[in-house]
Amino acid sequence: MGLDFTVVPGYLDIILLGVVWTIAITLGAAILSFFGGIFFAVIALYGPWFVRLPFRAFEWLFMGTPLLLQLFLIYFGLVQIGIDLPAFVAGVIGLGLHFAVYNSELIQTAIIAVDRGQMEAARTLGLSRGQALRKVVVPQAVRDVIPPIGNNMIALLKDSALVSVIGVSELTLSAQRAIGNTYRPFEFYVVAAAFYYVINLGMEWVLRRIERRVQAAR
Amino acid sequence: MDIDLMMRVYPFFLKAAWVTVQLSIYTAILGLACGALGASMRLSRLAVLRFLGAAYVSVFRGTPALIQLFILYFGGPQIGIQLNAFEAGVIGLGVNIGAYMTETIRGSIIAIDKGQREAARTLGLSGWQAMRKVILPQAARLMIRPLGVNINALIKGTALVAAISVVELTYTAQRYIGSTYKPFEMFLLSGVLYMIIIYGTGQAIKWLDRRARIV
Amino acid sequence: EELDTIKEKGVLRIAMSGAYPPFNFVNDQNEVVGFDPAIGVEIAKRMGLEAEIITTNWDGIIGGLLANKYDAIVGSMTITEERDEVVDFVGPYYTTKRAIFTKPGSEFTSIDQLGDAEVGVTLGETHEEWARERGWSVRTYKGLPELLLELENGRVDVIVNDSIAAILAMGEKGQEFETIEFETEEFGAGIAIREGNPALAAEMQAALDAMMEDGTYVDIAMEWIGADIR
Amino acid sequence: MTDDQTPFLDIRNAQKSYGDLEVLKDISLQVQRGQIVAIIGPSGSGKSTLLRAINDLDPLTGGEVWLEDMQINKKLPHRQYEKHINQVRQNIGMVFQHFNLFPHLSVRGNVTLAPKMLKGLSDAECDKLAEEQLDKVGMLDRIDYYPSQLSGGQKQRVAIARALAMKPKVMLFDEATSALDPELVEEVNLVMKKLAEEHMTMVIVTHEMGFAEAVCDRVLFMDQGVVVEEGPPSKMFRNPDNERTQNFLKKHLANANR
Amino acid sequence: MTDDQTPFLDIRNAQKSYGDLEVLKDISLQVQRGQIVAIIGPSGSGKSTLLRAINDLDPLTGGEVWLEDMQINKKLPHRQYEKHINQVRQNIGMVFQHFNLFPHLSVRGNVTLAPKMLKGLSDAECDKLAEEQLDKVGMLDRIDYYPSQLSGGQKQRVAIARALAMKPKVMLFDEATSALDPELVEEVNLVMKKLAEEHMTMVIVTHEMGFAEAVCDRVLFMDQGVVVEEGPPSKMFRNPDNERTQNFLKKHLANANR
Ligand SMILES: Nc1ncnc2c1ncn2[C@@H]1O[C@H](COP(=O)(O)OP(=O)(O)OP(=O)(O)O)[C@@H](O)[C@H]1O
Ligand SMILES: Nc1ncnc2c1ncn2[C@@H]1O[C@H](COP(=O)(O)OP(=O)(O)OP(=O)(O)O)[C@@H](O)[C@H]1O
Ligand SMILES: [Mg+2]
Ligand SMILES: [Mg+2]
Repeated sequence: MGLDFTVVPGYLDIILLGVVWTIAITLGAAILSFFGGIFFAVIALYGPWFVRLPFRAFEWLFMGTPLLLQLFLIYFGLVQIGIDLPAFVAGVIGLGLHFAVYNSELIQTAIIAVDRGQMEAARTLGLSRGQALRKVVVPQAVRDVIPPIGNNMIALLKDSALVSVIGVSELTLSAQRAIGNTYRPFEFYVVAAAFYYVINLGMEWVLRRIERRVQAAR
Repeated sequence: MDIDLMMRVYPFFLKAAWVTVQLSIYTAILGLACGALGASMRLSRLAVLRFLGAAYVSVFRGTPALIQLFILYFGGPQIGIQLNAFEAGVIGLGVNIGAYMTETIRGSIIAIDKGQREAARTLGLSGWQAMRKVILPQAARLMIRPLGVNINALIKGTALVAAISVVELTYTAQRYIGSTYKPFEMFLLSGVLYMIIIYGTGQAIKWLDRRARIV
Repeated sequence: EELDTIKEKGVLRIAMSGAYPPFNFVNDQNEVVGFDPAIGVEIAKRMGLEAEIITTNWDGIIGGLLANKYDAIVGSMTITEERDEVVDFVGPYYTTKRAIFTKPGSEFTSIDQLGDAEVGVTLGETHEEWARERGWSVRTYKGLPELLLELENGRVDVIVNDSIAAILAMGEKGQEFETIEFETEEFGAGIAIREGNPALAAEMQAALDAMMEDGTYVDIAMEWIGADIR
Repeated sequence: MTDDQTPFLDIRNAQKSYGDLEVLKDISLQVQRGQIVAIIGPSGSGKSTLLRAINDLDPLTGGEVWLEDMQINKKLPHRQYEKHINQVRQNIGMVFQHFNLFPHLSVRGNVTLAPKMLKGLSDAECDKLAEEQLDKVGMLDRIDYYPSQLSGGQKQRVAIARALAMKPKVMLFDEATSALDPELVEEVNLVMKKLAEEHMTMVIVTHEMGFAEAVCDRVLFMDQGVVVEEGPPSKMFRNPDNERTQNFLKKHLANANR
Repeated sequence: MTDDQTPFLDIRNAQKSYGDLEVLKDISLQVQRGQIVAIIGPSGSGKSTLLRAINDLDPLTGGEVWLEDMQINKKLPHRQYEKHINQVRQNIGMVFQHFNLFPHLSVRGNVTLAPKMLKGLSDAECDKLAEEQLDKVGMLDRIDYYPSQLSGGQKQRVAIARALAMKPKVMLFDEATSALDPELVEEVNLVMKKLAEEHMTMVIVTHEMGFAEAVCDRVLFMDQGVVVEEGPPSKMFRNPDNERTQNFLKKHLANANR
């Protein structure tokens, strides 16, 4: 049984649709994980204890369990308590929160590392603590962790494959569907891998450009 | 919440957790081996090896582990690689995490001050002797924590082999969900076990790191 | 011909999803039980072989057969032309109907209304393509448990599934449901093996026929299904 | 309208301890409107602590600080205090040794951040303000640069412009030139001299004795948390009464001649 | 047996470029057995590069380096070259500005690593060797310490002992004292003086003019990749011919007097 890539073109439309979904999920989750990460970091550092403690537990939960399980819970679990999320939204939220927790760790460290003089300077100008955080400290912290956050974004793209388990027709599920029709797993998985790789290269390129731009403001 | 059911099936979850642990251990060992090999290729004098090392990292970090696993498991036989699911899981995940570990190991090695290598070389040590006696012992300490992060990702990644039917923790949960229609009880069981495994590993790594730092 | 190698090893490796009660599922003892394994074991026994039950995800189950991870699928697989092109079928070893279920009191009472409905199906089953051909809005899930959850949750309005499994599963869960009546042919569930093994196929078929003859089949069916589903 | 006798800035019996360590021991200091006061003294004598107490950045453990007829270091419930102190600080410009420019903002952004957020100026007004202030410190041509692209002296001039943009009533300088290379000190001193000529009220912690003598109305010598001696620069630098002052100046004037 | 006329260490027309940048321009230097040569010159003049060319750590782009009757920088196939250079380097001890002690090894481990690996000495022999060498630099009592537990001066003395343990024929020092606090310089200089008294052949890059004058037989002044002037220390430091040398020394002697 040899390899036969001639079966692929017939399913290219399904695959390309999968690519679009994959990009959509990745983009949505990336945005959520970025801003969520900032939000969590600020909460973890400056929130009152009754917010900080539950947050710690929440963080623990996300760090300590596989994404696969989290996706199941968000999609099939939340609806039991009346929160009905479409699969796509559940996927974005699951992926997004998962990586938001990782980003939050990075940003927390970076916030602590921002020179104390920056907060002081902002405060002497009359800015309140919140204003100083928002305009002076957090932007610098975020800028300092752009490269590792970029790494997380790329990991996120690849983990978007897991969203197939809750039935979003992204690239992996599209490949599986094509395989279900043709029973040619190897060919379609290779094609899917190639698409992932290309998207990955694209993301790396964008991230390099962002890093270079951010470099100016150091 | 069906506590009764949970009490009945939890021994099987324990057994499955043991499979997850075994998977994790084998995968970690293979990953470390791949990482060491990859790092030495990336740091090699020969351009060909450097290129191969870079390509390995790029491809295996650039595509989803799930897909790599599928290709190996379902596609492998088409090119004559027959593996059972457990073997495929270990090899697939190990080679994948090895790409990440390559970068971790390489990073720690190049983080060692250039002067260390120079000093060893001036004493007349060969490149390999300097690496073995001077650079690696120092780099080994630097890499404990970042490798710990890789291993944490790896443990969670073992859930992927559920997709190729290794009956580990996640697949056990899935099978029971299919048979009992009680998803939350099953996820709770597997979630708690994952947290215990991950917490334990984290502590072990912290301990190693502290010990290595004493001098 | 693989019959010889199988006989040589003395073991018949049989695959199923392990998550399709009552046909195949995991019991409290973590054993895979149900109608399918019972049939599989019986066939193996009659061929003088040990049976080894392997559970694997449904969406990769044919891939695994082709990849020689096991020798046969006794997993309630509906015989279709497309599948027949890549595998050979022995059987059918039971027949069932396609059925469409709704929640009681649903606005959808006839098949003609389903153009406006969210239809849930299992990924890779024949029902998925059937529903898509009708131009319905289809959502795919990993398995029957998810389908039933979603029907209950209201994210899908109707589900399309094999009638027996669904009815039994709903009974098990205590779920209320209604069916939509429509014209449908019967489907045969077959045992899938790799192509080009006529001797293996013949010997399995013979074993199956024999157990249907001597009443063993009915005993198994009564035990797990509660009806003769030949 | 303040009477000429009531001081503009008034520090009354300031005390500050870190645990057992008494850093400020009952210090009082009055500054009239338009006056320029220099604080000198050895390292660790409490100069920075005193300066930072003025805008309550290092709150005192005892004593009061008044600006015109308002007490700065009032005890208030948290929310009210925050509102009060942010108000107060807008009136007090501060310049640090290490500039503390915001590296992620351009020069323009640094200067306009506070006015925009706190005074709600429009973008056009902000630009005008920034240009005005940067012109004053001779940095107008660098308005779109980032701090990392500036020399130390230029950074410090931008920091001064940033403080001035809030139109403060008092300016505090904490060793504004001591992190600078010798060639760069002069350009910052020039800016401070210009402010002096415009009668800005200033309190300056410095190690530059020559500059202090040239610019200030009054000099305070601090050591170990107390004001050892104070007086007009002519007297303080030429013939101080106190022996500690004499010793300190001897060392510092010797170094200056290197 | 080398004739007294043939130099012990011989650098012939050394040239080195990094891309377009010519760092060494046709430099020649002969060192007799037991001679001590100091190289001085401004930063970036190529002193380190020249020193590091001697044991081929920064290979030259042109010219030859000979030790006794063996060419050091031979062109050889990779494997052979590696064998050759590791052999050569055992004869050339080198001490760096930043010590480069191995932090994961004790003092003993640092000193014995190379002898153990390269000369195959037994543990007992190694211990004896380590004690001998550490005694010479006055560090015997610290034999089981780790580098992180030593002061800068102590680290440098261990680094010297480590180099000496290979019984080198030549010792190279690249600003061995310039990362040290002034109080610690002396203890390292003493060790180097002792080596001088034992007639070790040495090439020393240094900024310590006083030390160079006291210890060396010959001084080389380099600037911009060429040897501007060379001669005995008495002449070089008292009345150098060349104007550039004069300027350089003026600055350096002034600083030294500070
Ligand atoms: N946060 C703090 N905790 C404890 N002690 C402190 C703190 N800040 C300052 N001190 C101590 O208070 C004393 C006065 O410090 P201050 O910074 O006011 O001195 P200074 O006169 O400005 O010295 P310098 O010229 O070095 O800036 C010092 O002994 C210092 O160690
Ligand atoms: N790897 C390199 N790549 C490019 N240029 C280099 C490299 N190493 C050294 N240089 C350049 O070569 C010149 C000489 O450097 P070298 O280190 O020999 O100077 P030096 O006399 O030792 O100075 P210093 O007193 O500062 O140690 C310098 O201009 C330096 O910038
Ligand atoms: Mg101070
Ligand atoms: Mg140098």
